[in-house]
Amino acid sequence: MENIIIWLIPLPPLLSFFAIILFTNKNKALSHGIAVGAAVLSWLGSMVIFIRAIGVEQFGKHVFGSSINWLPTGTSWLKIGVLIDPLSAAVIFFVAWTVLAIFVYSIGYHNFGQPKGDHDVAGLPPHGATITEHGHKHTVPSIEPMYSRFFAFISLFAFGMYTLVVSDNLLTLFIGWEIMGLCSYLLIGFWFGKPSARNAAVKAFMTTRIGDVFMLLGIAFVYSFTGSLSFKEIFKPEMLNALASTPAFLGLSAAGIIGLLLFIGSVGKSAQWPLHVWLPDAMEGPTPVSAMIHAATMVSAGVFMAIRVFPLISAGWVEGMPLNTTMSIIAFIGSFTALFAATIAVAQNDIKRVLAYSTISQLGFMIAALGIGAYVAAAFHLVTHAFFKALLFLGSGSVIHGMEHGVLHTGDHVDPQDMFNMGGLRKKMPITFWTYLIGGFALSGFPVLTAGFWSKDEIFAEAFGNGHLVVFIVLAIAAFLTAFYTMRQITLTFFGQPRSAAADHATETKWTMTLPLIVLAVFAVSFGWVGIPEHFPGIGGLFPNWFHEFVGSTLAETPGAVAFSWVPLVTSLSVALGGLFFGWLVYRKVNTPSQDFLQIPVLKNKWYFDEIYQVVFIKPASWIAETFTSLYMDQKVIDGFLHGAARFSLFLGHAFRNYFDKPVINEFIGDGTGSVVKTSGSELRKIQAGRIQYYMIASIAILVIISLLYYFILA
Amino acid sequence: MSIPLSWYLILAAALFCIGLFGVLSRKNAIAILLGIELMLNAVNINLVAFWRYQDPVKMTGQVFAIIVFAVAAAEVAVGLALIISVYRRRKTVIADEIDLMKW
Amino acid sequence: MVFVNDPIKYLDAVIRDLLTGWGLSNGLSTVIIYFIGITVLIIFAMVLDIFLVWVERKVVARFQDRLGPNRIGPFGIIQPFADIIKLIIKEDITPGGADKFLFNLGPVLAISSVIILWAILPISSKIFGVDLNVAVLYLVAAGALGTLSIIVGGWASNNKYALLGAFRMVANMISYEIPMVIALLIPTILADSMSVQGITQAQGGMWFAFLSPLALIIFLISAIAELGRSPFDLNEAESEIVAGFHIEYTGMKFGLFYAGELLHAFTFGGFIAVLFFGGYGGFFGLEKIGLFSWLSNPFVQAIVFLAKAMFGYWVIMWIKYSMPRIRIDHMLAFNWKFLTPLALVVLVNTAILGKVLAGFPNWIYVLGMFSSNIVIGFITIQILRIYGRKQRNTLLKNSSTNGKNQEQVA
Amino acid sequence: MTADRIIFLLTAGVILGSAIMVVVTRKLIHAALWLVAALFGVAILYGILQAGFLAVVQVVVYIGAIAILFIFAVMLTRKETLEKGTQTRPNWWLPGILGLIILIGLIILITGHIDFNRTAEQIPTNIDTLRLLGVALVSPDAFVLPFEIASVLLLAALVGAVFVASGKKE
Repeated sequence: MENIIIWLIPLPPLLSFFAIILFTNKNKALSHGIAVGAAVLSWLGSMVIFIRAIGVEQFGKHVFGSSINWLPTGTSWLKIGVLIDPLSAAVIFFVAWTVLAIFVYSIGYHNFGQPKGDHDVAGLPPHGATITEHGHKHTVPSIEPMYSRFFAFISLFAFGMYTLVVSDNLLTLFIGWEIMGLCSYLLIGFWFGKPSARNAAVKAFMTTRIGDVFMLLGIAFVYSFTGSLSFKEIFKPEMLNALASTPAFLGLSAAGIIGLLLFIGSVGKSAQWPLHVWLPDAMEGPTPVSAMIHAATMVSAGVFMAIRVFPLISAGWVEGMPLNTTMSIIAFIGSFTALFAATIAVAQNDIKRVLAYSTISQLGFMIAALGIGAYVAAAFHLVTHAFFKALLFLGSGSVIHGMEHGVLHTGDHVDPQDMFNMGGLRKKMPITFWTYLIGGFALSGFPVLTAGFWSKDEIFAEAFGNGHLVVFIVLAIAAFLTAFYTMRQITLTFFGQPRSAAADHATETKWTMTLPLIVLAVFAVSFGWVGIPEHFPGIGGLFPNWFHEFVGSTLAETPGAVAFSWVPLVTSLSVALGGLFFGWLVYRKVNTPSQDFLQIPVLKNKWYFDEIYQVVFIKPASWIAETFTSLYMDQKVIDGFLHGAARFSLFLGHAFRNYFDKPVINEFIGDGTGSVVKTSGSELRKIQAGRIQYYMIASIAILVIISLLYYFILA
Repeated sequence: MSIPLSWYLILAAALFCIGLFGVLSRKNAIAILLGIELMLNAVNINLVAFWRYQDPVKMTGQVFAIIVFAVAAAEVAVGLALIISVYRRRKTVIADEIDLMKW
Repeated sequence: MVFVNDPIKYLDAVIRDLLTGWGLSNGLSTVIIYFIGITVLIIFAMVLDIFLVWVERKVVARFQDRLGPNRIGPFGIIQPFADIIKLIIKEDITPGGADKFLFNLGPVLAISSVIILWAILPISSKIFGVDLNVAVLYLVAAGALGTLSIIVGGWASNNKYALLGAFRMVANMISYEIPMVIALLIPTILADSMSVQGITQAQGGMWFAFLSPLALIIFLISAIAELGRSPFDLNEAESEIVAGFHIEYTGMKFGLFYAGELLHAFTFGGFIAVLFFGGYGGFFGLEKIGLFSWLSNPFVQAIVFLAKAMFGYWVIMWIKYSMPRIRIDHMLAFNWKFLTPLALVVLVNTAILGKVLAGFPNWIYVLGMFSSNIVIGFITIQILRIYGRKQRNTLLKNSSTNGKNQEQVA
Repeated sequence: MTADRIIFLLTAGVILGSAIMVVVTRKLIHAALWLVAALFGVAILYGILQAGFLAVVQVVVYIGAIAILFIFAVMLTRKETLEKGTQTRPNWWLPGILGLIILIGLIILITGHIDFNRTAEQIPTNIDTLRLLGVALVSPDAFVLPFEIASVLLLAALVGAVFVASGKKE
């Protein structure tokens, strides 16, 4: 029963994609009806599975799953199948909720029910429509021209995400992964009329492709080594031992190399340093929704995959041992990214870019946690982060939407995304404000109440408890910065006085946008309570540490909880509260960018990474293509060679003509042969007459001749 | 059944060659299709003969022949439709004159 | 081995003894005996055909309130011979520009497409040509030959009416082949056999006409269409295309077409008897009782069969002489929009219900099948009634608006 | 020389004779009818091979449908077929030679194979090949998928043929 449901979970969005693309493209209401209906079906299936899963004793040992033969590979079959173990059950829970939230939210965001724009064209954001009411004209938001297409794309996206989560093997996981890559390209470039969106789409696609190539290499390596792609086969203890004890190259074991290659895939997908550059640009898509797909849900897929293959990464490593090479690299990249992205985030003025960098930073937390072997902590932070970051993105979308309303109303064209144009919105948009505040506090790790606190605290505890002090300190600084820029953002956006006329006229958005905010806010607060450590002072032990037990059972040996220590707790409390306080202290009076002391060029320009890449990779690549290959290789060497050959043949031709053809052929053999050749030539010409029967005769004649030759030579 | 298998095979081979000759030598596109039908039938004779002479309990030969029937019917339907369509536009059914794909 | 109980085997043995006595090999005598058998069968069919001419003329006269032929012989029974003599002595005209070979081939194919059906007609349990295990399909295959004969005749005549008639006939036959095949599948499913002997024997207890009356009706209609008799006589349609495909035929060639049609109708009557009325058997188990064991005698069976076939033939004549011709578009619409879907519904119903009721006692099975057919028929008639009413309304509306327009013009 | 050999030889003569007429006769409508004769002969061969179902299907499909289609196509392109002059292409001898070579080669190969000279055993009376064929066509263990795909192919051909032949609808 469960197995059938799991097979069916990804199906409705796919069907909805085809239905919308093929049939209902013209009808906007029907399109979003189908898409939301499909999302609800998948959500229902996921919830049924989740509830059944948590009802099973020792679920890690009795997972749901089934597989079928798919492709014959010589003697055996390539199997594909579905698998829900505790990890994917936890992930599918948040995927189902966030996907459903996006779908509902998109209806409002794309201005369903509003009039058609005056001069909206497909490929550009809607510009607003003028309507006449009570005798005077005013401008209101207009409906997105490619409304149905958007729902088709996010349906396909949902299909990819669900496929990835329920896969029991690397192949279908990779298929889902690539489908999401395609959707991300399509959605970032959704307003393809804007050059910036086009470039961002290409950039995102190319950058993630780098990771994907390595991931494909890793998958190929796994297949060639184990002969299987199913997790069940690969993660067998004897298989892992064999992988860990086989030396590959660079001093790494086979397991290490595979883990590293797969990890590079997730570096691309989850926008870790050094492949992080695409994510901020991805904010060019339809503002909140694609931002959320790219930031809250899809990038989680990278971390999910890394957590999935944790047995491979950690093969040969047991808790308490020094980290192996792969894990060290992962821990380094994770913690570096966490700090590095956080420093950029403090200097951004675009409300979405702050969140984008914040996402990179938080994903760094998870990767770092994974790198130090804190499997459960990484998964826990993945889930909580998905909820509160989705909330923040949808909230920011709501803010921008409100601002756009103000822009259209007042008619002065200020940037609706610049935080310095906002201010005082808490009174204009109360629901958005409160939910945003909850999300921001969760992101900062506001103690005890919010989900972010518990997950971050677990990472700190693991890092400290297992003696990874460098990681601990770096993450602590990053967490401080996180709290700081979160408060900066909230202060600039919601507190103080409106800094532009648009902000003064901003209005609260419709229920389709606020309802998802409220639902996600509930989870952003409450989901942390399922993972309170048992020894936490005061409230520890009130609830069992359910999440740790549940997800931990995915691994062969459930990881033990670290001993309680006051150091990480105090650190966590102080960085969160300190960051929040400083953020408020500094920015409550700031009104213009010039008053902001953090507008340092190096941070503002993201440590010049785009420029570095431009110089280090793109310029050389263009140079190689345009100058080296085209100019030197192609035009000089190859063409030169061809020209030389031509000259040589010309010379030969002359020689033959003057010394062979004229004297020998013409004089010795004479015109008789000439006419024979001519007739045979004119006969032969017919062979190439575009007439089918000539071709058939020729092919059959050749067939006959070859068979005769073959037969006689063989006989 | 005192007929040797080779008789059927030779008959089929002869039929096939006649069909091949028809396909290659006739001017008219419809006549070419007639030749193709002969060749398909030659194949079917082989299939059924092998079914009968190998193991009549295994129905593979007959099933294959039935699928050849289906394919032949589809081929004739589409082929004749194409010929009629070409005839309507170019007023010819001579295969050699339908040489739009020349060079 | 007594002649009365198994005449064919008996004769076979006698002739074989004779031939082998002359020194012929067993194989060769088999061939010769087969030829003799075929010849006898064809002669029987043709003689019957001559008789049918008389029957047809007599019956149509009764339908039309006339007397029919009554001068030559008692009840005019010699009349067909006079007809034949007339046909033979008429001038045999081949029109100019006709394709002579095909022109002559047409009538031959027409009569032979009927006669090959006699190969599988089970006249009795012992007297039959061959018990083919795909006899039901064979029936359809022979129909294909009939189509061919008409198209050949129509084409070769070099006459536009002939060609039009041939086209109409081909459209008619190819279309109605489909409900016919489906209707044929229903006895096949019920008897679990495609051989006519198997189907006949399966009706020992109950005729299939009771198990699936709708299939009988569908088969009857498509058989009439296949025959090209009224109301489906579009291929001849004297009032429109003069005489259709045989417009140019004279003398005995025309006679062959005519004889072929009559024999075809009778043969289909025979097949209706075989498929739905128990053929030579179907005495509801009566022949098992000692007193009626003579019913199993092959000659008695043959008489029963011929009587049933004659009844089928009479029904076909009855319809022919009491129905007007329908228009070609109506004919095709009737087939594709009504007969084929209905046939499919009945087929599916038979297949499913047959499996469902298989375990029940016989009377429940029969009653279930019969009532399911009645229900389907009733629903069909209701749908037709609604549809007809709607069409009548639109027609009425159109005619009233037309009338208004005319008034305005006036 | 047994009876079935005689019948076989007669049938084979009819098939080959008609087939040659198909490819050499001038009038296309005659060629189509000769094709009918050849296909009818093939149907008889199926009968000799005890594949009665195929024999009947051959008649239904080929003569009842395909041949009729051919005749219609010939009639619809009538002007062309009434054209006087040769119906074969100028270099008809080349395919003739090719066909002969292939035929001779195949005959050499066939007669050279010892396994091809055997005769068939009787089909045991308890085996109903028709029933077996029916089961094979609809059994998931056998050929249900090819069978269904063939039906899809036919449907596609039907739609395609109607579309192609119906021409432009103005």
